[in-house]
Amino acid sequence: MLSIENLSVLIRRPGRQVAALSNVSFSVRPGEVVGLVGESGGGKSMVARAIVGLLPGGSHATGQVLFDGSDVLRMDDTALAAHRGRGVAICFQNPRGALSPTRTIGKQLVDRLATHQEMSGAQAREAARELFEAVGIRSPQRRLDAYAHELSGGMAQRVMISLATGCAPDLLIADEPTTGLDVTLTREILRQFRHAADTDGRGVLLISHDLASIAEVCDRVVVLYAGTVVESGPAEQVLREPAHPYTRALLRSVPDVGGRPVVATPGAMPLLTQAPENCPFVARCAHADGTCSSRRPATKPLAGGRGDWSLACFHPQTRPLDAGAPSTSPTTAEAGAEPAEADRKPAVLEIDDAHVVYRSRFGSGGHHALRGVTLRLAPGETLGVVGESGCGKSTLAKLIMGLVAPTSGTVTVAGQALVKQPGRPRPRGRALRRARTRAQLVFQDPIGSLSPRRPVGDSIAEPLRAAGLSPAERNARVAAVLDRMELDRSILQRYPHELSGGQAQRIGIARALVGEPNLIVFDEPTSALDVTVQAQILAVIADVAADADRASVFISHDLATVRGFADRVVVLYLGQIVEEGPVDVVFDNPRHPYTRALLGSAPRLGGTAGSDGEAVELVKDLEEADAATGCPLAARCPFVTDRCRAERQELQSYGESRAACWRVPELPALIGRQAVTP
Amino acid sequence: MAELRTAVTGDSTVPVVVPGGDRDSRFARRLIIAGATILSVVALVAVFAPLLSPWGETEIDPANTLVAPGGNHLLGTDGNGMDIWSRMLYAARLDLGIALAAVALAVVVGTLLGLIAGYFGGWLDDVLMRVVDIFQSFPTFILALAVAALLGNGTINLIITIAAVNAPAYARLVRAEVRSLRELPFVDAAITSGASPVGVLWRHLLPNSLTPVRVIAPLNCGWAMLTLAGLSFLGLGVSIPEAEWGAMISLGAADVVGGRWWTSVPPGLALFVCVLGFSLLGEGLQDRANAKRR
Amino acid sequence: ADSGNKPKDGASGGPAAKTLRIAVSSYLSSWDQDFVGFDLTALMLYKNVFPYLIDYGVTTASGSQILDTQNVTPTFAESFQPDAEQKVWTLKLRRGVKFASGNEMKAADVKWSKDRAFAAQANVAGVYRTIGLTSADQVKVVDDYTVEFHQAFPSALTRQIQAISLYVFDSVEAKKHATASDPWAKEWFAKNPPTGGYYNVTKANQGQEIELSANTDYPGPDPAKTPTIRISVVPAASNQRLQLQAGDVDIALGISQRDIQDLKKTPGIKVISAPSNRQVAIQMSVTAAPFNDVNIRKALAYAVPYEQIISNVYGGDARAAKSTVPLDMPGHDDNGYPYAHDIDKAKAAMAAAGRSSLDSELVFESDNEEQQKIAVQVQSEAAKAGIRLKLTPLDPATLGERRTKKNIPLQITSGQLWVDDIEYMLATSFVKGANLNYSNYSNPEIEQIYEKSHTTVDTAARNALWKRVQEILAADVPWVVICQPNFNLPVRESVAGWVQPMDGLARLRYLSASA
Amino acid sequence: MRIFRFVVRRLLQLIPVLLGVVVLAFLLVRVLPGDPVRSILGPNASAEDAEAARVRFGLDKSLWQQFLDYLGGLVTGDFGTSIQSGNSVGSEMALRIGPTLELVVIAVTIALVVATVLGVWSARRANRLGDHSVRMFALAGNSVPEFWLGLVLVLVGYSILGWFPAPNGRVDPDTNLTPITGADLVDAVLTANGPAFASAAAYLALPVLTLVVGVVAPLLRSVRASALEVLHSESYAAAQAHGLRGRTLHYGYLMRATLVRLPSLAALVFGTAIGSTVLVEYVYSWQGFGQWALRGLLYRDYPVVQASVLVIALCYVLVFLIADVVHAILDPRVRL
Ligand SMILES: Nc1ncnc2c1ncn2[C@@H]1O[C@H](COP(=O)(O)OP(=O)(O)OP(=O)(O)O)[C@@H](O)[C@H]1O
Ligand SMILES: Nc1ncnc2c1ncn2[C@@H]1O[C@H](COP(=O)(O)OP(=O)(O)OP(=O)(O)O)[C@@H](O)[C@H]1O
Ligand SMILES: [Mg+2]
Ligand SMILES: [Mg+2]
Repeated sequence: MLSIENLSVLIRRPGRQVAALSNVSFSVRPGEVVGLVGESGGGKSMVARAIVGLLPGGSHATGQVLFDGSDVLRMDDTALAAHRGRGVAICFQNPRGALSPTRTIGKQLVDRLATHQEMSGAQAREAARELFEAVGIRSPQRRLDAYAHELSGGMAQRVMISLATGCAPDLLIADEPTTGLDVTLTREILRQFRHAADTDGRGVLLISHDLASIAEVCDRVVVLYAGTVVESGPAEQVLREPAHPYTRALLRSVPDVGGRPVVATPGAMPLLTQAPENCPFVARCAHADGTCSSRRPATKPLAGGRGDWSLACFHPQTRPLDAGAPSTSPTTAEAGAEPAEADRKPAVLEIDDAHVVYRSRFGSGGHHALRGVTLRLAPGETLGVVGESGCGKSTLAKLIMGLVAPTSGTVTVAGQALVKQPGRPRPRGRALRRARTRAQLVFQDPIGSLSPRRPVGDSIAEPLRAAGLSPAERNARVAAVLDRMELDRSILQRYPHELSGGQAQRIGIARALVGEPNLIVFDEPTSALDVTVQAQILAVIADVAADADRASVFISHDLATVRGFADRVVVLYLGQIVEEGPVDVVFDNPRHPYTRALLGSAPRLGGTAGSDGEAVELVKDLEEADAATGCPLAARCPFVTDRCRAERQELQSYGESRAACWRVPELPALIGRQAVTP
Repeated sequence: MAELRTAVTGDSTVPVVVPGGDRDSRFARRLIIAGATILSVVALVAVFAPLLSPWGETEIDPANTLVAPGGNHLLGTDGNGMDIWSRMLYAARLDLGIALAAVALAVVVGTLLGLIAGYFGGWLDDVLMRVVDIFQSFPTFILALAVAALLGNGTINLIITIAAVNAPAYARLVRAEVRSLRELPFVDAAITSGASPVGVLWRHLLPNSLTPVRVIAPLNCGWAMLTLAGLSFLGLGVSIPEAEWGAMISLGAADVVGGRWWTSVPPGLALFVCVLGFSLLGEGLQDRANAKRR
Repeated sequence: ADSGNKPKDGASGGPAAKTLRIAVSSYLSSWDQDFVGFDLTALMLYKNVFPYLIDYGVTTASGSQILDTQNVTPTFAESFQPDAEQKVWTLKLRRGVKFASGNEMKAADVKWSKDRAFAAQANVAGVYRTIGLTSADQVKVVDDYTVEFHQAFPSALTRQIQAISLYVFDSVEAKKHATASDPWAKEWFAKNPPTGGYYNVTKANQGQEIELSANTDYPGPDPAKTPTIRISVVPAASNQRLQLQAGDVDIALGISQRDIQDLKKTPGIKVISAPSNRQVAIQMSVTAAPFNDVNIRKALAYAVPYEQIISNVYGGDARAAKSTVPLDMPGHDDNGYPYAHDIDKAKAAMAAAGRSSLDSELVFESDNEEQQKIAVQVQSEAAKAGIRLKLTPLDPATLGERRTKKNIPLQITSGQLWVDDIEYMLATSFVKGANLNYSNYSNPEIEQIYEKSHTTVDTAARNALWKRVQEILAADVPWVVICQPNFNLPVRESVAGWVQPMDGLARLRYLSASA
Repeated sequence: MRIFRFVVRRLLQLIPVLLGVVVLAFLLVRVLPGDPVRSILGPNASAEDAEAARVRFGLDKSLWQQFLDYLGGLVTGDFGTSIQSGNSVGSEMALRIGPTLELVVIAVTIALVVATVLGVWSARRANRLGDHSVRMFALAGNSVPEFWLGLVLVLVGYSILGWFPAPNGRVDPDTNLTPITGADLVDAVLTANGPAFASAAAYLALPVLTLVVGVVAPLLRSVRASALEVLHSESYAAAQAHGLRGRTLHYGYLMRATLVRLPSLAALVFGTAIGSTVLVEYVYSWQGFGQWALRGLLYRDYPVVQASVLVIALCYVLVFLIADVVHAILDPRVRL
């Protein structure tokens, strides 16, 4: 159906030129799901754009994009108009941005139906309702009149899928459909595409930077690096025994719930101004030799590979990716011994039954973001905090940092209260500013957390200024921390927008470290970063978190990243702690159904982890679950009883971990049954 | 995103070219260059007016009133016998000076108010914004006349008047900017790094909130000049007989009907060109800012 | 279509037009002459829509018709005569004069009108003081058509003063609209134009247009010639000119001086010119430094470029001053008036005052182009004599206030006296405390002469007094009289019958136009 | 319902603003130099006469008392009595505000339509000749002082070409238009007076043109920029990539999203246009609100100045309120 042959795209702008794609060839057949993976800037979106004939201005395209035999690049306006939508429909990378903000989503869908399926008004509305239902939107009738901004990320992605399928295309393209979504949603969305291929016989092109997450649903994968196809082949094999060093690097960068350690690949993807003369990966490749840097490897079928497995490499690797990786990392090995020791030292962080309610500006009510969280953290300890998007993780971080005040309960950092709390004194003025520097936060958005119009050197030194250090001392401390982050001094004079994401996050960590705080909170520090950069930053964080006399809190919606270096982990759900315990205990032997659900939906590479059968499927989205009187999970839990709905269970100890669920003892048996009758 | 242009050839090695790209920013650059050039010329004229003008700013040639261009008077004389060309050059000083000073004052005052209102919020914000509302809804020329009548009609008072009329817009702009910036992580980062409120305002919010101000200010300068001309027309402008384009135009406007175009057309053109310079600069800056946002 | 047989109204040709269009610069402030409204447009309209019982006659001077201020004749009145002592004046009304309401004008209307004027304590009440009328009791109704005015003392000015004050309201109609809180029906008269004059106001759109229709019931001499007059408000002088050129208006009352020079050459338009007694002067405060020094006043008088102003500001259409008293005023005498432009003398006068330079302020009306130009020329020349002047244009309200405070060192004034008489001039301008005496001037001898003039009725004796007055004023120089600009009015060629108003207020009844 | 609550809340917010305007205007006119009664008295008035006039207008009372009287009057809708004309300010203003509002509303409406049509047209041809010329013309128009443009238009349109009526009013008096609202076009429609309508429209043409030229540039700039932004937006690209075409694309995905940000700017422009009318009215002998207010100010007619400031402020804040409501209707993202 789709056959791309030797496609090259050169984007010419005065003063700069980007070779976005160089000699890309692959094809998609009806009923097939093809995954297109690679790092940011690899050219994935450019391929998608070429297929729908929407290349950016200044593009020079050679080669062919054959769709049902005709070349999209050379179609005239009418042919193109017929091709778009009906032939190929694309789901955009950022679904909320791709929905028109001023038109109801129902109307947007009806527009597509009317254009491509020649439906009349009422008919189209009915069809729209059905489509919404089909992609898993509940109460679709009501949602038809919603606007894009009223949708959550997952909902918007579903709407986007319905819009694309509403065009009844032969080929469906999804550009990073799951970025920004949390694990439970990711699975659900990806399944929609598999479904489209299986039931409607559409071809599907799934684009992602994350090999692991799309691996499950794809028939074949194409790996793109710096605008070139480095490897393509059957998904299962490519993932289990990738032959190209880049594919291997990509896979190793992804953390795994099973505990396989992340291996960071140094360096970054080159920005090509011309089609490469050599292997574009040469600079980062451990196997590179003279040939690699002088010639560009041709794409060849892999010797001994099954199906149409081919790659462009002079040194194909054959070993399986991670034979015999240790299941526990060294840091977690010590974890068991630590709590006893930690209890003796004064706690760095103490949170006692803290509630946070965001008041709405007008009127009464508000959003109850944290509901009675109690935590204690000793020096040297690393705490992981996991949970779905919106469960209150960032709120917890802000609470610790004194950026929000607890509505009730207390928060103490290094013995001091940072904000006004009922009945407690707090430092003021300079003392408060010093107290604040005892805890530091590393943000999710690395560039956004740096003041855009100040050189980064300024930002790093900020905590030192509050501490009243002299400029000379400041410079020395900043220099030291830069060395630790492996950054060059020259970076101090740069502005945030001149930094790459990875550099910016190193700066962010440097700023957190420079004042020697007692506590560092990492709020999803890698989720905005590229896969291989993520791995690099995680390595840095693991190093920092291992500092003996400092406590760390590591927040993530992704359990796998936490496993690498946390000692303890708490699972947050709707502002409450539902399970807590040493990281290996919680991950290997989860007690709470919610924890099981999270673990179950975490991506894992073909069969590495063996707990698939125990996965718990939650029945609804988070936003539809309202915490009433009983267990907050009651509305979504498949094992819910009347007691759960009426009454809330407190955290109970089960061995080394604690969980808040009435049905913990019965769970293993229940899960077995659920697997039989879904 | 531009559409593919058809290149009906079967040869797949011939590139298909999508037109477009960066012409937007190229034109923006041209606008900026054009505007800046005009303004530099005007500024040079203002500085070197005494060298370029054969007559004094208020020098009267009593024997030659309302004479046509030519001879002793390059652009003729006005009803008082003053040399139009010389006055036109001298006027650049007052016009540029007043416009720049007024806008600068408006920017300083407005930014300060906006920063405070936006950062501290609450009742302070409410009160400041209501004050801004009051000033903004107060009719310009009544304000102008009031200031003129209170302080006498001097250059300083015109600056104050025009600044008072413009400051509210900046206050709003900066306030809105600060309010959205305040939500960004870098502010939280500064606070948790122990920066004091003043430090956050001064070192982080101020420099970042000035971006839109920079774009608006040139447009505003042009507008200030037009306001000045309007005030002169109402007799509220600079004091006679100082040379100012608006005053010259309004004095000479009635002459056009009698065919004596030279008393008001040359200063009119000068004003037009200068305002156009500001507009071009502003438009270019805005284009560039918009292009960056896309 | 030639209609040469029809009677002509002295116009250049064609049948009489039914409608005459006049452009004025601003709308009148109010219709109520007693309580409010004091702008020239308003006063002009009052002259034409109020029944003024007596008014100036018409005479011919240097080829044009002008109002004869020496000759006050009854119009709506039958007669207005004094008794032998000249203290009691008897006013006899014409019978059959009707207001628009149909009410006949009676003595009671006059009485009510005068009561109202005294109650208003403005305008008429003010001028009546100069002829010894200070309270309503002094106005007595004798019978339905006879009213007596009992003055406290005889005055040579009575006719002149009454000519500007004897206007009458329709009291029967007015009383219908009077209330306890508004006994003089101010509210009603603020909205409703008076009736019974030569013209009645038939339409008055706030701010835009006023339509006047001739009062056909007027039984006296000189009834209105044109049936309808439309007065439109056109603030921009250049627009008035354009409309006059295009024939959209017949008379433009607000055209600027330089346009008049052009219009003299424009076909289809004629400019009615006449010498006038309007004086443009700089009044110097004689009580405040630096102009309290007579030598400095003289320096300024020598420094003013008279001829230059006459040519640059008036295009030559003005007469240089020969005395502080206007050129044509009875009793004018130009003996010994020394002031002409002479910078050396000005410097000498400065030296005599022991100064080589000084700074001061020259005030003028902000929206007055003529004064502004004069100010610029004066500033430029005065600087040569070491007198540095800051020009200060003031809006009417500020100017009014500063004048009452008498703190303006130099100010340009211009205007003509409503009464063409030196006694009136002294009364208004040169005696201590006089209203137009912005100079704060006072001289005991002038005060004496003024006192004496009240009872001096003989012309030769009066002229002797006036000669002395002019000598004193030339020596004291409280004013620098700049010039006496001629009166100029551009009209369409079809317009005829214009009578040059010596008080500046056009009498529309004489106007006619051919279609 | 939410809109209603929003409007009520905003109206409540207006109270302090308007009160502030009232106080400021009240104090401002009184601290200005200049005596309001002198100008109505004539030169022969004595100090006693002046005092009597002051008493008539209540100007002899203490400032507090005057302010309370004024506020009391305002509450009952009484703006006081004009010192200059002796007329009630309310009734004079009623006659003046109609024409000026008519002028401004028509001009701003036309400017909005022109800006929208041309702005979108321009954005679609971004950086081609047509686009550049439209922008340059708008900029040039925006760089000319309004009064000057007005005088030139009069000279050309009336005097040289003779296409437009003389600048001597707002409607031909021979059409015998009965004023009702003061806005001549509206009155002509209300009284079914065809000739008056034609005449009023002819009189409106040049002043409206002057105002439009003066204000269209910022609107055009804004429409073009937001149209460009929409055209470059992902949501528009998505609609295009899904093969939507023609009217659906234009009206459903371009126009509304483009116009979302226009209302607040339109309100601002409305404010500027009200300010500019003083000049335009003068040039076209359009005895409207601006001329009335200016004259009041020059003669220190306190009640007139106070009323005109208040009314302009009221117009201004109401227009902003309307803009906010329209914005809220156009943009679903706005939270009320
Ligand atoms: N409009 C454009 N103009 C110029 N260069 C562009 C444009 N769009 C993309 N590029 C360049 O083309 C290359 C490929 O970009 P593309 O968006 O296809 O990457 P991607 O793999 O989709 O990355 P991501 O994961 O960040 O979406 C990049 O180097 C990018 O900088
Ligand atoms: N300033 C705020 N005002 C009102 N509600 C808020 C505010 N900040 C967060 N919330 C709400 O509180 C809840 C918890 O938010 P929080 O940002 O802590 O979630 P999170 O777990 O960090 O989610 P994510 O993974 O998306 O970052 C969310 O429902 C959010 O909508
Ligand atoms: Mg992409
Ligand atoms: Mg978060």
